[in-house]
Amino acid sequence: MSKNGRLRILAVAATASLTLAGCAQGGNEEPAEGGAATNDSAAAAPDAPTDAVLPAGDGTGECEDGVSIAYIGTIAGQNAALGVAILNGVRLAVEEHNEANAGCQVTLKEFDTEGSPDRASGVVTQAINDDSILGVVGLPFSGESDAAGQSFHEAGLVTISPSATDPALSQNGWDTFFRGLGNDAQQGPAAATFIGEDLGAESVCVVNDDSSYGIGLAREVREALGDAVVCTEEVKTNQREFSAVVGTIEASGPDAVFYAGYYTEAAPFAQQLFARGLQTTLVAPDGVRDDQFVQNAVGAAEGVYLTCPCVPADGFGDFFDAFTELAGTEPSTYSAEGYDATTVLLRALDEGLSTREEVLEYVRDYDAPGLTKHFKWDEDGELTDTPVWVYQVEDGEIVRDREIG
Amino acid sequence: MSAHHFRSGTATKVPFGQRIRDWWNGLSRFHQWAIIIPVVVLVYLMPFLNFFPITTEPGTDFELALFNTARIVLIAIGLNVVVGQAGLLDLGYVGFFAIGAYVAALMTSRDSALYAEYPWLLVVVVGIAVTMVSGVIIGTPTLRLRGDYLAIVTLGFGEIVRLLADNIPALRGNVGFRNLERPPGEWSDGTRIFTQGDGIPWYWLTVTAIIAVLILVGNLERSRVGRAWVAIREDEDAAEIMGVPTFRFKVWAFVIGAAIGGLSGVLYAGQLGFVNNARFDVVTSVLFLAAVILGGSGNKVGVILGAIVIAYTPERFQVVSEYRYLIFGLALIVLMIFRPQGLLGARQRLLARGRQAYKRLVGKPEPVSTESPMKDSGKGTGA
Amino acid sequence: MIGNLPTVLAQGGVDWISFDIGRLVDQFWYNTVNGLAYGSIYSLVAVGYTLVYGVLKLINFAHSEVFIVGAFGAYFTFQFLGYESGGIAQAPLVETIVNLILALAVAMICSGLVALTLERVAYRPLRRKKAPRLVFLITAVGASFAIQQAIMLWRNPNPELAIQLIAPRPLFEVFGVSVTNIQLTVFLAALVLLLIADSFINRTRLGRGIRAVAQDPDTATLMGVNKERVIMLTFIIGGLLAGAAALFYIMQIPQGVVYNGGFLLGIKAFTAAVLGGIGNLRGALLGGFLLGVFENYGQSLLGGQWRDVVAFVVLIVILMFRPTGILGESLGKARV
Amino acid sequence: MTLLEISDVSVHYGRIRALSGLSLTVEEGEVVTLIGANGAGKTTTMRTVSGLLPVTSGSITFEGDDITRLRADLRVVRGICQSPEGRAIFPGMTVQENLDMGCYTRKDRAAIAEDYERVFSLFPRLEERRTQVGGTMSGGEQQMLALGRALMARPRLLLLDEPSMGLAPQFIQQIFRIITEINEQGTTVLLVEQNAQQALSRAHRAYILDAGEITRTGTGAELLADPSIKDAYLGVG
Repeated sequence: MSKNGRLRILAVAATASLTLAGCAQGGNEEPAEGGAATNDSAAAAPDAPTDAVLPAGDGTGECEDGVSIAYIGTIAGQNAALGVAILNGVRLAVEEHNEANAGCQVTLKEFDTEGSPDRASGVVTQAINDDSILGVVGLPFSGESDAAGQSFHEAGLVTISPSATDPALSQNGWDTFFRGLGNDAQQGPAAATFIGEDLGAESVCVVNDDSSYGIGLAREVREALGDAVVCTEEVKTNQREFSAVVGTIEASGPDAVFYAGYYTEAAPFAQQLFARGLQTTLVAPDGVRDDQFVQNAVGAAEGVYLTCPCVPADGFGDFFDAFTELAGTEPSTYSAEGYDATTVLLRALDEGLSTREEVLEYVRDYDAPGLTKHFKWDEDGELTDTPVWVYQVEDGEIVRDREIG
Repeated sequence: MSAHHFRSGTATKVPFGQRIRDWWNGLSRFHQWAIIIPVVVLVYLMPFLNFFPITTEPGTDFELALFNTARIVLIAIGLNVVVGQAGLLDLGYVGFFAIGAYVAALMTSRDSALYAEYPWLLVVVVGIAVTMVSGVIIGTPTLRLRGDYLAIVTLGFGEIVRLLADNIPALRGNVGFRNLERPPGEWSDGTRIFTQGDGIPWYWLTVTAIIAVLILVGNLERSRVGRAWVAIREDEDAAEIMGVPTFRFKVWAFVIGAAIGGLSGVLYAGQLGFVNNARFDVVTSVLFLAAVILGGSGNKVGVILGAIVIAYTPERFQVVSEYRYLIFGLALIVLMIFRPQGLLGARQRLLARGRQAYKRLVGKPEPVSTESPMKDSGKGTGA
Repeated sequence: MIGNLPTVLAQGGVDWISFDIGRLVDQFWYNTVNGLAYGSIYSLVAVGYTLVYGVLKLINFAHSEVFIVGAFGAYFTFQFLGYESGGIAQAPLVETIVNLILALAVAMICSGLVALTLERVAYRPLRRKKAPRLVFLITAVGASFAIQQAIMLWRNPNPELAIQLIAPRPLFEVFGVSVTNIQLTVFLAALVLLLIADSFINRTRLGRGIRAVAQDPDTATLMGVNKERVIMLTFIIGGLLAGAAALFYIMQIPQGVVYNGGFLLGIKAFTAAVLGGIGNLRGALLGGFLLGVFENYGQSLLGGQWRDVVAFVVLIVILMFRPTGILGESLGKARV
Repeated sequence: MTLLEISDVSVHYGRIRALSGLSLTVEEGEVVTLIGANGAGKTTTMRTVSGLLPVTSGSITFEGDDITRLRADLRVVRGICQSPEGRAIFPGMTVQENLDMGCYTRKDRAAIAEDYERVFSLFPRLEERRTQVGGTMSGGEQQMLALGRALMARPRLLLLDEPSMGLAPQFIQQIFRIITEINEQGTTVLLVEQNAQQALSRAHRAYILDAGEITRTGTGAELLADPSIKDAYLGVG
């Protein structure tokens, strides 16, 4: 029963997405056929822009010996999967760069914060004290970015975060903070528009976890949805039993549920939400966009929509293949964003820049397309171009659906 | 000459810790100072001993690692007052640490509605005062319980402190407070002394706090209060029968422990400049406890040692860090089986000064079956 | 400014806690049904705490790990039987039932073995040395950490990919609330196991031995009861039930097979044991069901974020005002 | 023949010596009593015989076999049963269950049924209250239950620790009468008593215990007549 209901919505959405697909990418798109996860009903994945700046550059980079960039973020901590997906993107970029540019061999230094704010401060200080490091990709999480941002600011060391989405991060006056993707203030309203207009939902329940990410994103979504919000609930990290929350949702009978949080809790939540035959559409953000979610929700993930300020990587043929070869897995959430952020720093080094100040200046004035989007930052360190995509779980795969913002 | 013979003759039987203590007590005051002063100087000079194998680099900044170690040492000394001195097993000590950190955050972060430009010293004083009051609030109802019941209730309170930080919007949950104020002071070139990045001033400040706390706690131990704690730890019923107001002294132990935990929390928050609810869970509490037990609860030198092992090892060995809880867990089991009193236990000390104190207070010799400082009266609950 | 304090608190007062009595009433039966289904897991785990406490006066802090090892045992049995992760199996009913019983057996054996090993390796040497009770507790905490971390290093910090043998579907309605097939199975199976355990303790010779040791270990010895054997037996019974609880748990929540999945559940099961009267088997049963429903009521009344706070407050209030729980402490003193 | 022989046994609590070189024997069919002041080591002796306390030196033999290192519960199987000080019935068990605990180690169902008859004929009160919970009975009833429970073990040697403690005088009389009766039915008894008067008058032989050592021994009648014993242990009243 419930599955039928959701499938019907899916069909409607699919038709809508066909029409949307045309305008999403402007003129430069071509339906990618025969690609890894192509889906006729969905918007085509963007190809790598023909003018995208890649790490290899033109192979004429010249820089001093011993210059390095750093990845700082979780490598072996509890949310390690996210960190490693980014790190592999960074590694790939550095590898491609060094292969192409004999005149500029950049070292990548990796620092493990375990994702926790208090570990981060010692590790970050260590990185700052290493004078060879001219730029940093990191930190992935909003909490640790909060804790460490001031240090980077004081040291004048540029950071490009490939995944921290808390909007407040750019409001601290840290002139070294740059964000390599859209923040929650972009994803939230985009998701709300998608729920309200594309899905046509008139009543929505917003559930969030207790992370700063979940709370902040839920707030954005609630504000954008306005009166359509009929219930709000909060769950805890590591909670696995949701019957009371589900009961509240069931009583409200919403057209759609937005879950702001991570996949660990989203999977049992989705399963328990649909176990009782509830007919509603579940929409979740980038923190849920992981294969772990699909597998762990045992069937309940089918038809779930996932919003993400990340751009589908399956259209970036070369990147996709090279990444898969290097990492042994396909690119995951924010792998391409990590790759792009690294590219920006590598370009700076190829120019022969040798001080942090120069690199910072270079990033501030950067204006060029990358794989995922165009990179140009405003004075707060926010991108001017922030695409948000929606994906959907179909036959156990996360497939792109359309661009929504 | 003969004394020397005697000592070497019995050396095989006397435990190592006791031999060290005998040797120490045998020294003249002058000799003791001649050892203490260089040791203290060495401790202050630690940041400059930044070379292999002591250093924690390149994994993490050595000076900050020193500060973090010192911070855990301070916590362990505070928890030792509760667990080691008074014999109250507290599994929620992290709650006091959290309260100290949150007071600092509420007073000095611009994210807080209570923000104002308070002098930093006032923050320390308020932080300690608030944790002491919370010690009374938590201690008064719970300290009538005994043994493992007390342990579980304190665990519950510790978790509730964390969950309140999570649930009360004014405490900002996981989002936390940013840009906390740091102690005042500038170098001659106009830059701030206390920054997030430079561990040395923080380390020195914490070491100074540790020395002050050690002196205070040492005096307390030798006072009537300390004797009462020993009596309560050894046999609460007997102590009560002999007219020791056990409840009041237990609350005192709790409050003093809380104050030290709060101080440590204020320092932690100041250095990090950021406070959220992530680091105040049961695991952290158990880690603190592990420091005390590992070193030998009741023995100050022991718990300092234990804290250093627990805080410094993971900083030193990045590779080992994922194994650390496994190693702690196994170490706790093995240690409890072979040395229930910890690396340097309090047992021997009890036989000297503690036993006299006990006698004076309770009027009967200490129970002979006492093998550990954490003897339980055998009853689950008190009145 | 401090002057802001009243404003901050008042603002908080509106914001962070509210009593939604309407919702509590609306969802009363819904919460009761779900609370009972989930509470049966608390009950089964609580028995392990209660029996060991009754006999040794030890809070076996590592019992939550006994539980989670059972969950892993059941999970790997599923895998061994050829079930694929990340979907709902479509096996015929009889085969499914046989496989569930197999998994139950494996889970119970795994948990029982871990409990027994804990007893032999960690606790027995301490008893030999007549260590004080708090040393036992610290050892238990150490064992809990060690097992958790060993599992984490062996697997990884992420939950195992879920396997579900039976798809949940509503069977019938009580008080307008649908009850799923899984909830009913779990509830009934747990009840049967608890009744078996209860009659074992109260009606058999070995059970009498356990109660005798709990009430007066020395006198029990003077009657010829082998105390060591009784202690082993209590750990085994507690372990077996925790293993069963683990299977029932992952039937309801297939995402729960993760190294630290037992921790919070263990604390809550212990709360349940205290609530019913620790040392009292029927108390554990009652306490588990009560805590299951209280938690849901509290969540409806106060909001989802207060769920765990409700459990901890129940624990503290009970320990402070009625430490003997509802049915009284000890296997014996309650008039069973 | 000699049923129980304790030779040169010392027992320590931690560093304190509770028994020093104690020796005594109990012949089959006897009632032997142990008299001494508080803290003299009477209960320690009983607990040592039962195996609750380990000996530091010396040996205990039972029916000629060395049982010094035998586990306490196995001594029950051998036929040593103690009714401990302060009655120590199981408060949460019914009368029936308490009696069942007495025959915990026995497998001979027919004989057990016989023994129930015997216990209930000795204590009709217990039969009336079979389903009552032990903890709710009066002191005298509990003492009867404790004795009955010990008999259910059908011991070769019955150790009784202060069976009259805290009882009303009419109960004391009754208890001692029953002890004599049990003995006459063939059970050997080792009795520890504060009530030296009663104990000595019922015992075949007696030992005087002082500070963990035997200071005197003799028949019950001999010691009862000894004026120095009278002064020290029989008191004024």
